[in-house]
Amino acid sequence: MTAGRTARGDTATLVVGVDIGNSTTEACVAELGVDGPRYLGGALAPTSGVKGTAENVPGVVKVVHEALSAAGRSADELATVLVNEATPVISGLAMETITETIITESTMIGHNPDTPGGAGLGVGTTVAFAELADCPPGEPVVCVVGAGVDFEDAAAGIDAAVARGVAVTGAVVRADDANLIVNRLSTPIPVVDEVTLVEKVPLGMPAAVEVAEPGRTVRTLSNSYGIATLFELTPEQTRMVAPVARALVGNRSAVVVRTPHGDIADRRIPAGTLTLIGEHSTLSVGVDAGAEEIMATLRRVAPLSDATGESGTHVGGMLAAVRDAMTETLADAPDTHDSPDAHDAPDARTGGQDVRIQDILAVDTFVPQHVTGALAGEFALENAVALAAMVRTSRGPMEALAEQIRAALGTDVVVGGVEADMAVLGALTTPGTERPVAILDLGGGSTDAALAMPGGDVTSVHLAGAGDLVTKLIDSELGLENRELAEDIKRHPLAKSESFFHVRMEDGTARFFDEPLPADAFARVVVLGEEGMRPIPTRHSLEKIRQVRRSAKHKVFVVNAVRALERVAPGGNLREIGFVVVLGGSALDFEIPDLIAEAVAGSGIVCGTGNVRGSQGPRNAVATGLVAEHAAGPR
Amino acid sequence: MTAGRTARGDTATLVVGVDIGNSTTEACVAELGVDGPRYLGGALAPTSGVKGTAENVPGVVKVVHEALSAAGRSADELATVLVNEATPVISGLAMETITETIITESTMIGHNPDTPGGAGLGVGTTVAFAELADCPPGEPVVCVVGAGVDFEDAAAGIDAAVARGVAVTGAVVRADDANLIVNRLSTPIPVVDEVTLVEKVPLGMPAAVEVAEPGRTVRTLSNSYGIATLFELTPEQTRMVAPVARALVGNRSAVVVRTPHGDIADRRIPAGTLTLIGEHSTLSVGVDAGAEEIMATLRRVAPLSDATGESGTHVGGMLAAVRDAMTETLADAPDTHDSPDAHDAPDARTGGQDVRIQDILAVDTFVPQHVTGALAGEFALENAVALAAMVRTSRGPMEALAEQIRAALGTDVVVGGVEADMAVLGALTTPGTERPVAILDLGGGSTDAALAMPGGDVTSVHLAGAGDLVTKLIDSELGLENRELAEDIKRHPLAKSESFFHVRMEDGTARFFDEPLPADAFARVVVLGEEGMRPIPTRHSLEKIRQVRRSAKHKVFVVNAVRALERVAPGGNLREIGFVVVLGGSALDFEIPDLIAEAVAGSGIVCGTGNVRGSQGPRNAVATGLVAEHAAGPR
Amino acid sequence: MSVADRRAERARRQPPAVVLRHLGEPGTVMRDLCAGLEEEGVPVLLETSEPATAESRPAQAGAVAMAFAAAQASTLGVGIGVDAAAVCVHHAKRPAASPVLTADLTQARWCGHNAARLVVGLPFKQRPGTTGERMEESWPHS
Amino acid sequence: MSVADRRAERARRQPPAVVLRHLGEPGTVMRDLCAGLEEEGVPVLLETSEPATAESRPAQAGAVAMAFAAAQASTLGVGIGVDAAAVCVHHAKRPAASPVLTADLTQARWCGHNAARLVVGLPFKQRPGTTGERMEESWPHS
Ligand SMILES: Nc1ncnc2c1ncn2[C@@H]1O[C@H](COP(=O)(O)OP(=O)(O)O)[C@@H](O)[C@H]1O
Ligand SMILES: Nc1ncnc2c1ncn2[C@@H]1O[C@H](COP(=O)(O)OP(=O)(O)O)[C@@H](O)[C@H]1O
Ligand SMILES: [Mg+2]
Ligand SMILES: [Mg+2]
Repeated sequence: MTAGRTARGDTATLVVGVDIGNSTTEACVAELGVDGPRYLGGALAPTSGVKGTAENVPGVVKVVHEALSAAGRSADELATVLVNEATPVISGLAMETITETIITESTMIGHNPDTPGGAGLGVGTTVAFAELADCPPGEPVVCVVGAGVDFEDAAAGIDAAVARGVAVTGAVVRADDANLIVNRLSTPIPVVDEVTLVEKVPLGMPAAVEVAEPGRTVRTLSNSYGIATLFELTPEQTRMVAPVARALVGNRSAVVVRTPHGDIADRRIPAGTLTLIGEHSTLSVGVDAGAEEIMATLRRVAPLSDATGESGTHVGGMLAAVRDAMTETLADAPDTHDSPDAHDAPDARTGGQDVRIQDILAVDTFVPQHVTGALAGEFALENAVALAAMVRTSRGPMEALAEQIRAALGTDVVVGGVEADMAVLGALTTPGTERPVAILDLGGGSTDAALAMPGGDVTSVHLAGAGDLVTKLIDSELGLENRELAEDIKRHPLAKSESFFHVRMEDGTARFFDEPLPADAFARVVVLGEEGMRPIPTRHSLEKIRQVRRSAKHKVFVVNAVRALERVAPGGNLREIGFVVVLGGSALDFEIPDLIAEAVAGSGIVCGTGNVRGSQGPRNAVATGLVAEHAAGPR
Repeated sequence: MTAGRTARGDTATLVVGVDIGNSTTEACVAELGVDGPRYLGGALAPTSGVKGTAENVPGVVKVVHEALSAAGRSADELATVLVNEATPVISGLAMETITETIITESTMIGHNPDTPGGAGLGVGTTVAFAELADCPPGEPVVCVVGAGVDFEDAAAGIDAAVARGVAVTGAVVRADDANLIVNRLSTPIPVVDEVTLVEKVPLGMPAAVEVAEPGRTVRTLSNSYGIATLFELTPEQTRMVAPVARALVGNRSAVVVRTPHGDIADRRIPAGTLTLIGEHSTLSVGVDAGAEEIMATLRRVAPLSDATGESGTHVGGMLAAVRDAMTETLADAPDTHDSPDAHDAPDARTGGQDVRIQDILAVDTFVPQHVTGALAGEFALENAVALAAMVRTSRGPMEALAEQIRAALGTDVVVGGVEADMAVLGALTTPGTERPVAILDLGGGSTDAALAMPGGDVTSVHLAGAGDLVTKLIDSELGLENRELAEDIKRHPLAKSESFFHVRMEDGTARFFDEPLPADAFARVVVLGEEGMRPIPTRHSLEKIRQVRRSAKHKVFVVNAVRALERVAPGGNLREIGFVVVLGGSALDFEIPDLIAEAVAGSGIVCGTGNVRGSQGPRNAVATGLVAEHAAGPR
Repeated sequence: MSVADRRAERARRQPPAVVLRHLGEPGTVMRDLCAGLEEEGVPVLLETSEPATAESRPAQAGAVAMAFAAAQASTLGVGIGVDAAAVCVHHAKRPAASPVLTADLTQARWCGHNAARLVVGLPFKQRPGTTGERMEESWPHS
Repeated sequence: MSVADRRAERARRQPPAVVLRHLGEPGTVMRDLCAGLEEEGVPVLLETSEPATAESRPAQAGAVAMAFAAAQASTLGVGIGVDAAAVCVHHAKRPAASPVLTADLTQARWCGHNAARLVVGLPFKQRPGTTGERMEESWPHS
């Protein structure tokens, strides 16, 4: 290290480039000599406070010191700190559930107990177990066994009724007793058990109980004409019962009760409307129209100047919150209006209350919700729309911040060039890249892209929706209600603990352990996080969790990558882009860069994760770009 | 039974309706009395010979006798046998592989041995194990260990070289010895083993070996810029290496060798062209353009009058074979030209050599193929296009056939009404249905649909592609080369035998067995067929096989159901169809009817599997319709 | 060969089963345990332990030790021990002192279910009285 | 307690391992077996059987009986027996006379791999000399 310094002579000056990101502040130390910058190292730390505000100072001081000490240099050798423009970005997420499933008159039971009993189909009038003894012979009945009835008594009671000539064709049971009962009957019947609200099953009504063989699903009750056959329904009645059949598709066991007005409804919940104000036109779209319609409306009004959501809805609240947060940030900044950034859209004005939503990403998702009126705690996957919105100023209150960093570090602080330009400069230190190059900066709140053409022109775009939205989708689609676990699932592969001594990885390989695994992980899906295996407390299969994880990444990042590249590419033509360099925290993900590379592979693009300075991976591009720009001298 | 006969008096006549299908011949016995038909039973047997030819007689005789004996009636009570029109349908399937992966100069190894060794990345010049002792210290090398080298010797040799200062950074090994070697090294290195053609690894070239932690995938060699960093590539060289990186995505271990002209190419194989002759225009399309393009071209020329395939290609051969088979069938039929059927498209002329292709279904698929030039037996999933084509006459040589049936059974034989009308009449015996009703007859070779409007008008359509294509897709996508196993996989759910005493079903439930399961099923995916568990001799995961199975069903039947319904619906609007009744052999499938119901659910249609006469399920519609039509008397 | 050894030998010739060892006469606790196993479809083999060996140890250790021994004797590697105060489910491959689960006698039914689930590799049922986990099943919507 | 019993007791206190019982000195057969297990990452415990017991039976039955006993002693339920002519892999849960697999001594390495795969639930490797199964892996195309 000392040799290096001496070789360059005393003319070398020590600089640190600092990139204040929304989530992460990164630093890059370099020595500037006659033959360009010599990079000595870097550091990174969580950003303190909202990007672009005075709160950032502690984070900046921390990374500068860490970077210097990692490079073996002391603070008093430092000549200049270069800071990026740090334009504040505020993003928000909201979710609206747009469907609701309601069962009326306890028409059906569509849950999947682990151990239903018997196999086949039984049809008859529902009779409470206590009344079974009073049933006249001949009549086919379905027996409803409430709480507190012992399985031996239940079996004996049913067998006695059958001996008297009562055709007991099936049973619905409160306890987890189906096989215990069936095993004790002289003739097995289909039994659906673990029906928690069994006391609500309507009595004296025609009903059908179906249980399929293990590994199979019901065939009759999931078929509208099957139900029509059993209950001799008219075409009109069959039309009414069709939603019941559809809800039962895929279940191993089911009960359908024929009540006068029984129904199952898939209601669409009217969600709020979203008003998208374009430069040339304004259009409104109902959130319940779904993501595709919202995004199509967005394209129709593009470029977007602002958006508002109906007040009293989640969307309205979210857009207002994003706007308020930005207003508050800017209120702290006396110098908001200096030097508007030529690279940004002209609508991104930041004066006082004049904060405008710059982009919106709508994503179709689903949320598992309890079915209203269900008798056995059934869930339905209700449709929902998740929205990400973003506000970004053209330039933050940088001078005040620079002044405070200057005071804290006691060195010269220079506010560097345009962030997108810096990111491109940093990205181009990745081996194997050249202009035309596009960067995709996949952060937590926003997906940013910039394209640098051979001439040096840089076009950039900032889109709503990134890593935090992926985490939120994983959390809600799996019904975890645990964002931190969702973040772990996002970042790490899954496994299933198959015995006390081995787990099976999601790629099918097995791994043996010398020490017995904890009993509470047994037969569970676990996420292989940094702190070892973490059981996921749901009953979703490994494949299901994997598919939710990958589709969330696809819905956010593949969609945004294509949107962003189409916006920066000349004439929207991706073939004009030679290289795509993926950067940012979400580029560290183990599958997001591959998903993006696959999506753009058709366009003849070389796409990969950045490797800034040949060593930093997808991190440190802006910090490195600041140094490179500074080293090149004033343009 | 006797009571029933007496009650109806002696006026009741006994009839049997017989439907000669492509695969299955079905019969329905009924007694016609004053108050309509009284159905007594039915039977079914495989169709003997090509539908509509004299070969069918034995099959017809068999089902008539079986149906009568099932109903407890004797042949001499039989008044009339009603036969459907039995228009011959000939269908064919073909497949063209349209991509090919070729590795030149042994640039890479992208296989996934179960047990690679070490973890991390090693870069160096490739050196044969025998030459390791001659390596000068300092130079980083990747050691290539050929066949016959013992793992202890390999480890000792590497350790000795390291002790001399040679930086051995990784190894490529012939035997399954990676962990054995790594466990014996003083410093672990990444080792890729089971490289069958290890002797072809180019020596003296820069190479990189990467092994990921269990459950993870390589990150550097699957990233173009990662490879560019390791080998200090120019942007132009990086562009060349991008396909290597893409091929390595998802692998746990990988080797990349940097050779002067090393490359991996995804070549598109020029497949033949298909010429689609419409009534108004003729268009050609390359088979390698893919299914979407072929189907779009088909829509552009619709209605189709004929199609030809470039001779010398699979497609050309298949279309010619279909045509020839039909020509041969018709050659046996002197009475081909009598009474052309008004319901059929006018282009379906059947004179002599004038046989025309009536419909084509193209489906995108993939075939696992050995990668040319691969060193470790790697497979690539090559793209392919599967095609189904169909020829159908407007009316078969029925009189000759009827005469022979008459002779064989000694009863009156009546050739019944139009097949589609009969199917609708039969389908309407399903409880809960009324006009407007559409039937979807899912057979082996063709998907037929008919719509009956309240007025009685019936529109019908016959499309290429059905159950046999699904079986073929499953067979080829899984690389089974066993159609019978593929048929089993199509029809039955999967399970995995997880121990000697239990299997896990594809729905996640477990099933315990008292008797130990056979050792050769251990840890295998099995199909739960009629004859018990049958191991599937591949290494595909249960999820993968399930996904191939379901997507094959989707690609054929959901696509064809929507195509067919759009063609018969007034103005192509599915909302005009009230009820859809799914019929035919493939309607017995445990998931196809659900897939179709889900696809049309948005259009407010009641869709379900037919239940002919409230008891026959999706079978026997045409046979029942023949009886119903006959009972209603001449129209 | 000792009595215990002969019993293990006998168990090996039996059809595969979970082994249940208990003190004294089978009562409702045993009935609940067997019911849990039966509902899950896994066979069980009942054996009475000599009170002498078990009483010389503290209550829970008794159940744990019995369960571990039962697991060794089980062809399925799963054993259940019941003493005067506790039920224990054990697995032959675990360390003797670290059973799969222990519970008081009122939770016998739950123990029976989980002993069976240990055999077939299903996640354990939630302990009675604890909050249920999310999403037992769900219907897709469209 | 007999020698065999004490050995079983000892094995239980050991870390989990496949138990390998053989006659006489460990040779290349044993080395191959252990190599197969080591490559798959599953520990093995070597035990020498008294020739007396084994020699009184026919060759293969010797390996099978040794393997079954070894499986009983293994905390993982998997045992290997080697006599003068054969290698046998057995599982504690299987009937004694129906081993998982037997092979001649030249296939010891393959037996070692599969004993390990039995523990972690991976499909067995193809027997050397039989035709390979299709599709070890495949790359997606686009
Ligand atoms: N190892 C990782 N794998 C996947 N995602 C990651 C990883 N590390 C960070 N992230 C994600 O990166 C996002 C933050 O990216 P970052 O670039 O630090 O944000 P910003 O650009 O806003 O400063 C978060 O959504 C976080 O979940
Ligand atoms: N149980 C079943 N599950 C799924 N498919 C079935 C079943 N039984 C028959 N098939 C399929 O039905 C097709 C034959 O249908 P069928 O109606 O008999 O033909 P056709 O109408 O040509 O006479 C074949 O592709 C066969 O695989
Ligand atoms: Mg139950
Ligand atoms: Mg290996």
